[in-house]
Amino acid sequence: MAELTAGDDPIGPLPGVVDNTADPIQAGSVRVRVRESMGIDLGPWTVDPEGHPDVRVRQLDEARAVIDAAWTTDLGAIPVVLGNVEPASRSGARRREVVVGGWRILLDVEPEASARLRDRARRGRGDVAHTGPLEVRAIIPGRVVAVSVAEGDLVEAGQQLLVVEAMKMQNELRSPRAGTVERIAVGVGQTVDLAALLLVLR
Amino acid sequence: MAELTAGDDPIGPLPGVVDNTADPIQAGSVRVRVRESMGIDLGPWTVDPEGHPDVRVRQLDEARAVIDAAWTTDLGAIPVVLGNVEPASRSGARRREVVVGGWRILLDVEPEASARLRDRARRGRGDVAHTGPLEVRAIIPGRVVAVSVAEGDLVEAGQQLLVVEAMKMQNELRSPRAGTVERIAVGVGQTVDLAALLLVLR
Amino acid sequence: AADLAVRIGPAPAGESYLRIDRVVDAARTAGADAVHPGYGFLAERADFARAVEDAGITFVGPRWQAIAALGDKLAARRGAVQAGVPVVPGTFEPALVERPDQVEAVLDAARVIGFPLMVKAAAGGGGRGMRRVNTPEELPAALVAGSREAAATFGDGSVYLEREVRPARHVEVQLLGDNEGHLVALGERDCSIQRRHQKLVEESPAPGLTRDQRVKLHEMAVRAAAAAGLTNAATAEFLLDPAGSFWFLEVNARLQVEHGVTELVTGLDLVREQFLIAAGAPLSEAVVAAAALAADPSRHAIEIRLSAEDPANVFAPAPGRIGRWWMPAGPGIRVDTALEAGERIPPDYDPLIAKLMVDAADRATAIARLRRALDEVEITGIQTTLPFDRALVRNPRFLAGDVSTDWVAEEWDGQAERARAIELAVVVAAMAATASPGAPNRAPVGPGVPGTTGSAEPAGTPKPARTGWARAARQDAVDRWPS
Amino acid sequence: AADLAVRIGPAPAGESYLRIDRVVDAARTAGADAVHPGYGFLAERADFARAVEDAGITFVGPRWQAIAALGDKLAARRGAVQAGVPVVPGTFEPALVERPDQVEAVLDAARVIGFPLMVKAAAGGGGRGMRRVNTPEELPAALVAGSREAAATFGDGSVYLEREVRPARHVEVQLLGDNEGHLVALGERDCSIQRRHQKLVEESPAPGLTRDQRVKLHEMAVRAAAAAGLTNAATAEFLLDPAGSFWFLEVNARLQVEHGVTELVTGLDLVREQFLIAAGAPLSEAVVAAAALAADPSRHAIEIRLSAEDPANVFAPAPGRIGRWWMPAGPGIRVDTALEAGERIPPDYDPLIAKLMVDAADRATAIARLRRALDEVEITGIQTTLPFDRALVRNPRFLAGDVSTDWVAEEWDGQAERARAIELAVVVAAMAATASPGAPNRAPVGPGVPGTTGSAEPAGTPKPARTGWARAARQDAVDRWPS
Repeated sequence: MAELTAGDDPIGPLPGVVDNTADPIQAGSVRVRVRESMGIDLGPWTVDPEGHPDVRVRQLDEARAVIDAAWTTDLGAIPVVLGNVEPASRSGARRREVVVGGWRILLDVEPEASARLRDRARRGRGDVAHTGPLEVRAIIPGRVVAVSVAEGDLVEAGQQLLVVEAMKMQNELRSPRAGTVERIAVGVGQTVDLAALLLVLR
Repeated sequence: MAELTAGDDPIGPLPGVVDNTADPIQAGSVRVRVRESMGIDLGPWTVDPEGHPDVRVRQLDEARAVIDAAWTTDLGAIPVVLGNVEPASRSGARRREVVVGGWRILLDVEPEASARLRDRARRGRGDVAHTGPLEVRAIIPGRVVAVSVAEGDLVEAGQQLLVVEAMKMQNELRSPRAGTVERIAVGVGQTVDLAALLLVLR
Repeated sequence: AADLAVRIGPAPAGESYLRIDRVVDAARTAGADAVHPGYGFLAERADFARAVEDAGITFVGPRWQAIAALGDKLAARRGAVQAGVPVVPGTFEPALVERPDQVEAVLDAARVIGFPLMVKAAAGGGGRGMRRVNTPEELPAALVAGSREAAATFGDGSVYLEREVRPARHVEVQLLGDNEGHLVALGERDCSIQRRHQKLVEESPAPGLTRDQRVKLHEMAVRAAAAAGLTNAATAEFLLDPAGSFWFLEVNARLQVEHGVTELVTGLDLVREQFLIAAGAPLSEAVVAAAALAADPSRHAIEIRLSAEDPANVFAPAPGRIGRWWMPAGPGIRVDTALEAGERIPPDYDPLIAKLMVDAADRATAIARLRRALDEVEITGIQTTLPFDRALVRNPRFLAGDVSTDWVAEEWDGQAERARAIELAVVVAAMAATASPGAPNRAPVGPGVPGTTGSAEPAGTPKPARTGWARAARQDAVDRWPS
Repeated sequence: AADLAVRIGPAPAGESYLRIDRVVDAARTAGADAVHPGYGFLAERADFARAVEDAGITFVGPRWQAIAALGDKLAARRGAVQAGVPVVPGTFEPALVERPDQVEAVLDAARVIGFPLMVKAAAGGGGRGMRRVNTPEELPAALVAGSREAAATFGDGSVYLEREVRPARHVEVQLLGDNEGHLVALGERDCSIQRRHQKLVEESPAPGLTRDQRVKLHEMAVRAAAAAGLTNAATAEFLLDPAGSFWFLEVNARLQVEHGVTELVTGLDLVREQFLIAAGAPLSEAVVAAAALAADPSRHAIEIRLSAEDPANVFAPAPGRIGRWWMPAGPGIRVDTALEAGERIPPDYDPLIAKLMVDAADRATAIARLRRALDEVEITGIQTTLPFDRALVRNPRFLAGDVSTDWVAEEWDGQAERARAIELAVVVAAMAATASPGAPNRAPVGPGVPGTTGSAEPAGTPKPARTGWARAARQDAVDRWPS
């Protein structure tokens, strides 16, 4: 199987996943983006579902499958649970939960053809998403035990922003990118729900 | 708790259940009919949900409850599972599945007030249900291994009509009432689904 | 087996699971080294075991010669007698049903046995070909009817006579033997609670036996099976009469549905031991050690066969689609099942849907645990045997270990039990119809503590803990209370 | 307990589960005869046990005096030394943190112990107040920081010094004692697989010990606990160094989370035995018999603590709402949980969501069974430790019994493991997005048998049976094939 480099792939090349700049696209190709916590995405990758002879998936029923993948056999055949599907926000994609060998992965999935149409439309408008404000939200519900920055502070990527305690443990939240702290939305001692706004970076 | 006789109750008086001819009705009273196999009903009874201090129900969540009923304590506190709810056919009632101590009971439930309105309307038209044809349907899926009557036969209530085999066992189907066999819809050796028409009595 | 599924035919067993040729073909095509026949369908068919071996595949079970010898119930009876094991009094050769000139001879034999007696099929069990005969006058017709049913079921119309031992308990002994001539007993199971000659509940050890009775029973079982050259796993069945005597019935040359209770008492994995034996190994140390303790069991296990049947209607099969499905778990609970919510129970096979087993240090504790576990079972969509099981574990005779094969007929009134449930269901359905969401009907608060759910039981009534319900009750109290 | 729920306060434990007054009030109001404290919150608090007894209610656990004596880790260390049990080298009195004039004395003691060493809290465990010190220069700051954390957590800032035994295995001994002075060991558990000084996996017996080591270890545990007058249930914890020597750590005067593995090996119900002892009974015959066999275990049990944590992110808690929830069952499987589909895991408490236990005749079989069981677990909606557990039971070092408290740091690269899963998830999600209903993506049929699902594993690769998946695969093949 050819290994091609993917677009902005922080986890290394994906075997069998086609670079999303390749043209022309395969009929049936799908654009997949992995949604991580803190609003960070991995991908997108353009994937041809028919193009992965090494990833052998036996679907058992509508919610279960097994992967018999040669390059992962040191963990045995890997059970897959297909979880929830719901519309993803602000695009035509659908958000899907896939649990692979116990790992819970959230992915936005849409046909590559429609994704490209949207890309062109957006290029027309000019994409400002990467320079706009970034909302940092709680990735677990808990109690804020420390706020390590002040409004107006310049922060670097990876710098600690605040600490949330949940389930007897303290969780540091670090900045996903460099920027300026525009607003801090919580205070020490405050209880926050999942996805509650904590602060805004610009 | 007063014991009042119910309408056409084949299982004896129901403690605390009010005769459906009683007038005036309690606000909130409910008409309940138990749907048995072969199209046979038990009831209806008019029940005042507030009028049963002896039937102490602790609801645990939307699907589970426990009955602590003094007159049934030889079986302990009785677990209840509230199953499916769907519209019942040909009336304003809803069909509910209740599993009481493992017994699966199907009941049609509707407000007594609306049931009486329908009664009056029907009395105006004249109720012919009890003299019309009765369709006898399969109460289990299986294979017909014997047909014990012929079209035109006079049958008595309780007389064997046919035998259906399922799960290594033969099940006799008996006539729910006296009548004439108008039509036989199946033959020996035929596989029948649940609720398939077997024969028609008049 | 879990990694490959091979189609052997359509749903009716006669066209698939009972087709020796198709099953052997499937095993051969899949490249199987061995076939475990399970405990149904072809598991006890000598011709199947032979076909598997002829295909060069190991059969995980007794040798086909032993299966054949024990499958002929008359040969097994003769073998047991020769081995000095008391058999149920009766005949040892097929009754000459088609010979009018032999009627008097059969009647003479019957008078010696005594009435009532049983006509039984030589070729099989499960109640097929069996007839109860109360008087000499009924005998000729019963012989003909039993023989015809036996011929239709087993392809062999041979029938014989046996005394009716009644009341009786059904007690059976688990056997395991290797290919070097070692054969041991791994304790006994009481399977007296039956309907239609099929078991509903099994427990090990059999309640109330003395150590001497156990030693004698196990020893008889080994003798009866050894006489037929038995290897691998089998079960010797006996009747226990009120005087405390055991009477040999037959040997089932296969694993039984209820083998799990013996596993819980002995700590063995019987299927694993079957494979080891089939691979040529001698009895494992663990088996030998368990056999040495067989007459001194230190645990008690009970199995409930949960079936899709209507216990108010002669336990008639009740197939359908499962709605909710929740099984108990936790210490001392074992559930063997392949089902989950939403699955269909087809009408083509046995209605068994789950085996619920408990084990504990003693019988009283095991029953308490079973009582709690049964109250945690939640199944909608189909009728099951659960109401019967709930009543059983509260029945004074069962609690006292006073069981017999007549227990169901004498103690169970399914229609009356169901009628009581209907009365409650009517009230519950009415309550549920009027309760608005978020305002569940709740009993008055018990001891006057805010946020406390009440129990209607008088204080001091001990009740087993129910984890699922307890959790729900806790959530009810905690979540709904304004903080 | 299951029949009555009493509100003791809002969700934060400090306002409810840790409020002695409220818990005792609840017990009194409910008319409780006895209180079992479980294994968290107040279970090991002497003042709680005393308050319960003062209310005239039986405390199901050790006497409060013994809890207090063992809760003071320094007193426990002194007691162990007096009883002739080797303790981890270190100090026996609180370090005089607030006294600048004593710094040199502490440093002298530290140099005798040797670096690196640990600063530990005298009043408690769980890693709170603990600091690792690599050089003499780091010591003063570590003492102050450790003391402050200990004061904040336990209300007592006393700290002491202990040698760092490393690499080490964490091995603990289950103890049970009655009120007549009998105290026995019921075998040991290896709990070396830890993160944040908290256990992830426990097994019994500890792999690789000789019989002599077991006898000696059990005997040391009994001596150390007897010195404090222990009754009821407790666990003595030791470190095992690479030379095979055991070093006493502490005694936890309560039931442990992982008590179930000892139950599976011994056949005992430890909670039941706790109640019997609390009611004044002597050690039961079953306990005495199990203790006699403690050095010769004939079964092996393993427990996985399934937690709502992200094993790619330092096992950070991951609360949320459960979507799908399916737990394995069957022979040799025990699952202790209170959860089901749709339930919310609150952030207020420990992230443990289920204890998955297996037992079998030996360790290899137990691990094979665990591997199969883990592949049957289906949970959506939250991240769990399942990926870690799946990797563990396939890790060569774990399979060889080569475990240590550094195992997670040395063997687990969660981010790399997760990255591999992401690669697969991307492909699977793409396939699922294009697959039309009724036409699932399926691997090419294996051996060319119509209706047969294929396996991509080379023939001859043994794989454990997976019942749930097997059933689904069977249904896939049978139901979808035109008959």
